[in-house]
Amino acid sequence: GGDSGGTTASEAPSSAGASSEAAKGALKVGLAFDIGGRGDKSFNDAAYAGLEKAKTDLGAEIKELSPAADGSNRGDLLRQLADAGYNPIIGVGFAYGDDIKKTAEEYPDIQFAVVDSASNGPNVTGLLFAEEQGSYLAGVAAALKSKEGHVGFVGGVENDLIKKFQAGFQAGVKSVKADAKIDVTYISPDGDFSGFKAPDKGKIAAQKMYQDGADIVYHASGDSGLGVFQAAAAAGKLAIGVDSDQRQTVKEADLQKVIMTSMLKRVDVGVFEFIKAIQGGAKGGTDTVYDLKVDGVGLSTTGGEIDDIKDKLDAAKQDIVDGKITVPAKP
Amino acid sequence: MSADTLATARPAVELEGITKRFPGVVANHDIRIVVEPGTVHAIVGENGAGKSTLMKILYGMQKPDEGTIKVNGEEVSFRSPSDAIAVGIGMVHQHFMLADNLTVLENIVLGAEPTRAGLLDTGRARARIAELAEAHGLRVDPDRLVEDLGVGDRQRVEILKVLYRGARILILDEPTAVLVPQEVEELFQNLRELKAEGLTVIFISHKLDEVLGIADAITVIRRGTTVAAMPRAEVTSARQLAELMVGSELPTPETRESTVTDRLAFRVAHLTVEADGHHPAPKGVPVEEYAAQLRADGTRLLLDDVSFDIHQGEILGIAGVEGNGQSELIEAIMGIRAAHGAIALGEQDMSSWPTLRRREAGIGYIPEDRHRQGLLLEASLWENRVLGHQTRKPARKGIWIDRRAAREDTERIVKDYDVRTPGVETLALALSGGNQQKLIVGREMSGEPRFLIAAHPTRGVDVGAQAAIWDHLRDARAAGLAVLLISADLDELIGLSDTIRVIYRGRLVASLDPSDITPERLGGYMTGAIAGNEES
Amino acid sequence: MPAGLNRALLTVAGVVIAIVLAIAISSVAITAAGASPLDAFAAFFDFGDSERAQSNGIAAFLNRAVPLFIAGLAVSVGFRMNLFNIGVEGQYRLAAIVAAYVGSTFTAPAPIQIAVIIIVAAATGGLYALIPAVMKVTRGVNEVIATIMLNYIALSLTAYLVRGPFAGERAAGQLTTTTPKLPESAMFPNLNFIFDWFGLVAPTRGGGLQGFLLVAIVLGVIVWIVLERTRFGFDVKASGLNGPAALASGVNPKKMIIAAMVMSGGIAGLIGLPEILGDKGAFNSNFTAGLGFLGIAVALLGRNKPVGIAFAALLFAFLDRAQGSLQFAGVPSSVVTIIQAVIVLLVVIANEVTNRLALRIEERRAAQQLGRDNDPVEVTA
Amino acid sequence: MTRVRKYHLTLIGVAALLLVVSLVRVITGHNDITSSGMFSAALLLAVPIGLAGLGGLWAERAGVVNIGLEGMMVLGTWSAGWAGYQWGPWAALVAGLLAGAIGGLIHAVATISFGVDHIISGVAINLLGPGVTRFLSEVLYKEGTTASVAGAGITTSPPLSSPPPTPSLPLLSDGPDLLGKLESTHWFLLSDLAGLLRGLTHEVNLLLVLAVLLLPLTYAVLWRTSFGLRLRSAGENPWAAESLGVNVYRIKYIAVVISGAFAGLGGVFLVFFANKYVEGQTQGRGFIGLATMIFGNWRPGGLAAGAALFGYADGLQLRSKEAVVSFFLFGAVLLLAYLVIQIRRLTAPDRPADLVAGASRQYVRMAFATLGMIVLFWLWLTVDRLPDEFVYITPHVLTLLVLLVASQRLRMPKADGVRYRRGEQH
Ligand SMILES: Nc1ncnc2c1ncn2[C@@H]1O[C@H](COP(=O)(O)OP(=O)(O)OP(=O)(O)O)[C@@H](O)[C@H]1O
Ligand SMILES: Nc1ncnc2c1ncn2[C@@H]1O[C@H](COP(=O)(O)OP(=O)(O)OP(=O)(O)O)[C@@H](O)[C@H]1O
Ligand SMILES: [Mg+2]
Ligand SMILES: [Mg+2]
Repeated sequence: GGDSGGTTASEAPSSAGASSEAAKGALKVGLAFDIGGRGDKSFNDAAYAGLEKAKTDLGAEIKELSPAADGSNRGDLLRQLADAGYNPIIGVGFAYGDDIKKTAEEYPDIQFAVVDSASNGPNVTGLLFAEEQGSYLAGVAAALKSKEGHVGFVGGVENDLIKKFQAGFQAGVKSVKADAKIDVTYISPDGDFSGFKAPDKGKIAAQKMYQDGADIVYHASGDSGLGVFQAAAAAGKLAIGVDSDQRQTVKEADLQKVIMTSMLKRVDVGVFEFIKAIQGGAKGGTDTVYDLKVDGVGLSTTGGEIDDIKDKLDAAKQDIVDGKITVPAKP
Repeated sequence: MSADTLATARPAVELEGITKRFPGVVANHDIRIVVEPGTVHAIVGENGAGKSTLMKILYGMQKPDEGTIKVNGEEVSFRSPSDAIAVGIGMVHQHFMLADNLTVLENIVLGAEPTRAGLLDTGRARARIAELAEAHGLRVDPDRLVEDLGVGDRQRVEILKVLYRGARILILDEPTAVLVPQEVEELFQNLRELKAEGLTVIFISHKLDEVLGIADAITVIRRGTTVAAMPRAEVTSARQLAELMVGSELPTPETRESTVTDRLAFRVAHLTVEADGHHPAPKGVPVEEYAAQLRADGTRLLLDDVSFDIHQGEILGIAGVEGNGQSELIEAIMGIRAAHGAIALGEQDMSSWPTLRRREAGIGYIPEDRHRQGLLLEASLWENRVLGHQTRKPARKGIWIDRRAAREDTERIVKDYDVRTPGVETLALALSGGNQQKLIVGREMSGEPRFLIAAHPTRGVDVGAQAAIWDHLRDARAAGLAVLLISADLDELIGLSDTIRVIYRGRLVASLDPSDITPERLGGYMTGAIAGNEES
Repeated sequence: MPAGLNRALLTVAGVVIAIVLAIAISSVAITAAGASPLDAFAAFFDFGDSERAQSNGIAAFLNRAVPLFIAGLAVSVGFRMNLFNIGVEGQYRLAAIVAAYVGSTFTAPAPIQIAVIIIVAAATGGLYALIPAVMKVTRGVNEVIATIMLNYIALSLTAYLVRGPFAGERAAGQLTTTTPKLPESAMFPNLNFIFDWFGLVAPTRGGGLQGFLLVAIVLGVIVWIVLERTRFGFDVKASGLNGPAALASGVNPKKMIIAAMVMSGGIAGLIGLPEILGDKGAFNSNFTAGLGFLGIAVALLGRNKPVGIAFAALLFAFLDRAQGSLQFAGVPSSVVTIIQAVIVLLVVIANEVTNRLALRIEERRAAQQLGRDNDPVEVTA
Repeated sequence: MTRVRKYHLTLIGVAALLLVVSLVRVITGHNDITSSGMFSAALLLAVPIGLAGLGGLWAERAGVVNIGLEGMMVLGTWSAGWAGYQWGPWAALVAGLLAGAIGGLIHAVATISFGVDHIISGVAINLLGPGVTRFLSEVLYKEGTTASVAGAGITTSPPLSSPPPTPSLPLLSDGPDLLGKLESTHWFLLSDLAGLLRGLTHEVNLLLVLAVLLLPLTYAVLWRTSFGLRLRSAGENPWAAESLGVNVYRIKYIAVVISGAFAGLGGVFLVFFANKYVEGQTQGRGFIGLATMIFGNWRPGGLAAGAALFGYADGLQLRSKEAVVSFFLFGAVLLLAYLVIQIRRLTAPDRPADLVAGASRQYVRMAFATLGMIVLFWLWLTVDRLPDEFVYITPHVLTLLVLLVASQRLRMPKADGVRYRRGEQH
């Protein structure tokens, strides 16, 4: 769901030059997905949205590959794309970090990008997202909306990526209510990705939080988040979505209602902007951070549930952008 | 067959031109048998003659390639046993066909269950079983698990199974193989009663005097085909039957002069085995005392203070109804089962040794069930030669298996023991039972054992192979081997043994001299009918 | 041995028929998906246009086969004696992290460094497999359950180790948790020179053709020798074919369970090493999982024999490699898994049928031969 | 007679456990360990495992080892998702059952008709399930399809067109919610019982009721009907069954197909719970189910206990990661109880002979128990919260521990896993 109307993310300022740039033609963009692959209605699809936009707006020829279920062939997919003449090539997910580094060394003439991991080569661009900043806003929103001063966080897999979400969220909540109670639960340990695919466990974890008196639960748990929404609906309470505007992507009407807001992570923007920059002749070797400043992360407003606290959210955002607040990336 | 017998009643079973081929074997060839109703009809023939195959055909378990079957004059064609059951045929198989973990009742009603409202009607089943048991003197507790039953009881369950289905024609395939004479007599009494009620019995046995005792008519099968059929009255002696069966004279297992020496070869003292798991005895307490204590506590003992000596050149026979501790005795001696007490080979105490070391020290072992304990059916003959001798010459060279030496030695066994096989690479399962047994005997002898356990060494083996195995045992004994012989074949036991001990409920209850004991008396001791002459 | 030859020919015929059938079945699926089976099968053989791409493809294929082969070997040792080590998955994961960590704590000349890492990996895998073995021997715990549970435990344990005691330095912005980088001396030399022999371009992919292939081959030979030629191997075979007979022959089943399980686990310990020593240089949270389960399929497909397992591993790796090519050809890449599963199923069915056929033939031969040169029973009383 | 005693013993055991748990709750203050939410979560987590286990039970009682439950369950989830979004929960139920049954049928054909090793066939089905479902998703849920518009992705189906009904017991757990009130008093034992009852009755989904009923139903069918007798005989001694005219092939086929259907039903349950199919949502429950079946000694009651234990431990680690620590205290109390019993046995005047004999062993064991007790107690006192990685594995560790204590008594069907061919007796 890339172009949802009411998001606070920046409007991509690119469509203007599309037709002129399409003439270049030679742009062949390859993209390799994270486990789950194309069509996951989430992280991978967000990346794909950026890719597709590059096709329509920049006239790029695109190719996207999904890895094997065990992710063992990430590096080989990158190489196959490179060998087939794709340039630039994007790896979606921090798991590509290592493979991109190697492949970039093998193909120094090709530009690479990796989502969620830092640049580790002269021809690698790191597309980083300040999830903690977005999550901070989610925390602020949750704390402001919570009547009980009790909120929760459900993480899918206990790895450092998801911990960024947790850290930002906690900081956000504490910034509003220092004495707020924050329940935190993860579903599976690092290296075991089942925690992103367990709606039942997400539901049970969230249920407990609601039973204990939490009234808003934020999730960063992929498909397990469905369970969180269901628990919220059953308890008549609220939840916060993640990555895309889940109030739009989730189809069940009763679940849409409970999604107060979603923490947006504009992977589509990151991917598209990268392609555009490369087309413009940019070279890698640096990280591009998509933070609040460039609206690479933010909160969705669909449904208008957080319209009443918009001022406070904007203020918090401004503080972060101005550097008055540094949001921790580790809990 | 005269015209007037035909007029009185149609034959219960008429088999005409039955032919059945297995890959490489013609099990039955143009067999014809007529069984009159209300009679006991015996079928005799050596091992592999095709008796069981024929009966399985009659019971619908196998399809004949050619030939017709008539039951009560009607031609029938069976697709499965249920078709045979439907026309009133029941079969007791050569090997027990019982599910151990089910109760007697469940085993009996299986396949013909009475139901009420979709549920198993155990009340009705129990009543009917009680009724049958009463009528035929076949008493067993319907609620016991079959695994807790002895062989005699199991045999009764098998017969009850058949009667429960209302069979009018009973096939009994070697029902007496595992029974002692008293039980055999009981069984025959039952059969006579059944006959009196008009049932027809087809009876298969290798024991010709039994056959002569019960049969009204006899059919002899040799190499898959009928060679003779006659009423009992026309048979003059067992010998005559035997010669029809094999075309030559009967062998006897008798050993002539004693070769017993006074050098002790093997000693077992106070061997005791607990039923519910082995608990090591406390240090310093003598085994007898500990065993007494266990007894006092009411612990069930599978072996209860068993002691005996075997001298070089002596065969000690153990007689007993199956399930009285023989298996446990063997397993304890082999170190497969934990036991209290002392086991010594020569002067050497080996009670704490593992199985392997016992074998290496010179114990040979012919197991009671060759398929279960004796062979790797899906391995070649030479690999079977290695089994049990992995650590000894010629099978072993350092950490390696010496394949060449093993093959060569297997060829020697094949030659010396007359194992009929195309070669030593042949898989063991391709051999007939008798040849498998000869291979095992050859293997166990090749380790030059000082002491040999021979459990049912000729069970299920035909007369020819039987005689050969007996010869080998005798020769080894003459060379000074000590043998512990366990056999259900009382003739074999009496014929081969120098001394016989009777085992009953885990205790040695009698010590007998084989030269003045009859199978009947022996059976008396075995069943506890005659009190033992030993106290332990 | 004509009988042996017969059996071998029948087996090969069965496998070929099974594979043809599997291809037919997957063609139906591919057609149903709206793609062309011809394109799909072309994709399996499409290693790319440039020489470099082809070399990379071949290296990727062989590199994938190596861990699969080792996994198959590990599983087969247990399966040979009807011991179901479902725990290869956990064993290799734990072994990989311990070996990677230990290897990073010191620097020694390459052969020593690598040898130590291999030994540590094997020892860790073996020790972890010892747990279910001891549980089975002393308390009768079913090894299937125990190893399944221990897989989950290993997964969590490695997650704990990689972020806790064994955690290494990470570059800024790197989210993958990892153990410390191994020294250069721990990296296994590659086999790229082999490509020269055939006049091919050396693969450029990270690490090229992984040298661990040699270890795998040696391992396969050792396992074959141990299982087929030694006394221990005989005991394993006997225990597998007939437990009670093995027991009566003096084989100690408890020792065998422990030995086989530890051997299986020890081999399992090596599964992760190609990835670590030939490519990644550390254990990280993206370490390839699932090889233990694939190993079960590979072992079964290869009939628990090293040579068969090698073929099975190559076949699986060959199919796996095509994941990318298939997507280039517009075919759903999940068709690979379907083909693998169907092949496993059909090949074992074919095995079963041909096996039975071979036995029949052998029995008939035995019977015929005996029928010819022996006459009625002679009695020697 | 023995059955009655066993039944009573079980009851007494359960009561004693509840007592100890209640005690632990009061001491530790972790009220969640007996809350209704906890028990309800435990039940929800236990049911799919239990259904897979039941599937295993049916197959193995008929002599066919079914390690392919996981694959069949996967087929069940996908089909339930696919049918459910189009035609609602009932269609999902039927489709899931059927898909699982088809998985079972494949297993049956391979193992029964072709005599393939049961483990091999199961492993192949475990490969096949995820492969086929992924493939179907790639084909049917790809972008542009109506399913995709309805919310399907490559890894998920669209939501069910209507949710499965969830009744709850009036009066007790709903409306006035008497049990809920009692529970929130946190009284010793009473609240725990109330929590248990409420957890088991509050907002129960219909399939859950069905699933729980399948336990007694399975018992009734397998142990009380003639079909069940034949089925069990096929697992104990198929040749005996064959010789009595039982069509063993047919029985085995039926059993394995039902087995697959149960595994599929487990998948349906997961889909009902999540309201849609999510790739990978079975999470190895087929294997865990198999484990609970072995754990339960191939009996429905034992299986239920195994599934309940696993579900409870899983629920606990998901809901209250801190509360897991209180199990140290629980373990310490159990060990203490064991010690007390042993000391009383040893000091009894008429102690049995095996105790006299094995006394030294006994002392060693008791020493270990004492040590274990002290360590557990110390852990409980000093550890506030375990690292999460150790909490996730609570159910697996508990299962192993219980097996270590109780495994010797297990007895599997005698002909389980044996290749049966008509007319070829072993
Ligand atoms: N299923 C089978 N497949 C192949 N050959 C068989 C089969 N059953 C029996 N045979 C062979 O057919 C022949 C007749 O066997 P059968 O069992 O009928 O003999 P029998 O007379 O009952 O012998 P015994 O006295 O040992 O019971 C034997 O050579 C036997 O090996
Ligand atoms: N179930 C079976 N399946 C296949 N072949 C069998 C089967 N049973 C027996 N045979 C074959 O029948 C032949 C004889 O086997 P069996 O064990 O019945 O021997 P037997 O005739 O009793 O031999 P012996 O006379 O030595 O006791 C062998 O060639 C064996 O391969
Ligand atoms: Mg025979
Ligand atoms: Mg017979």
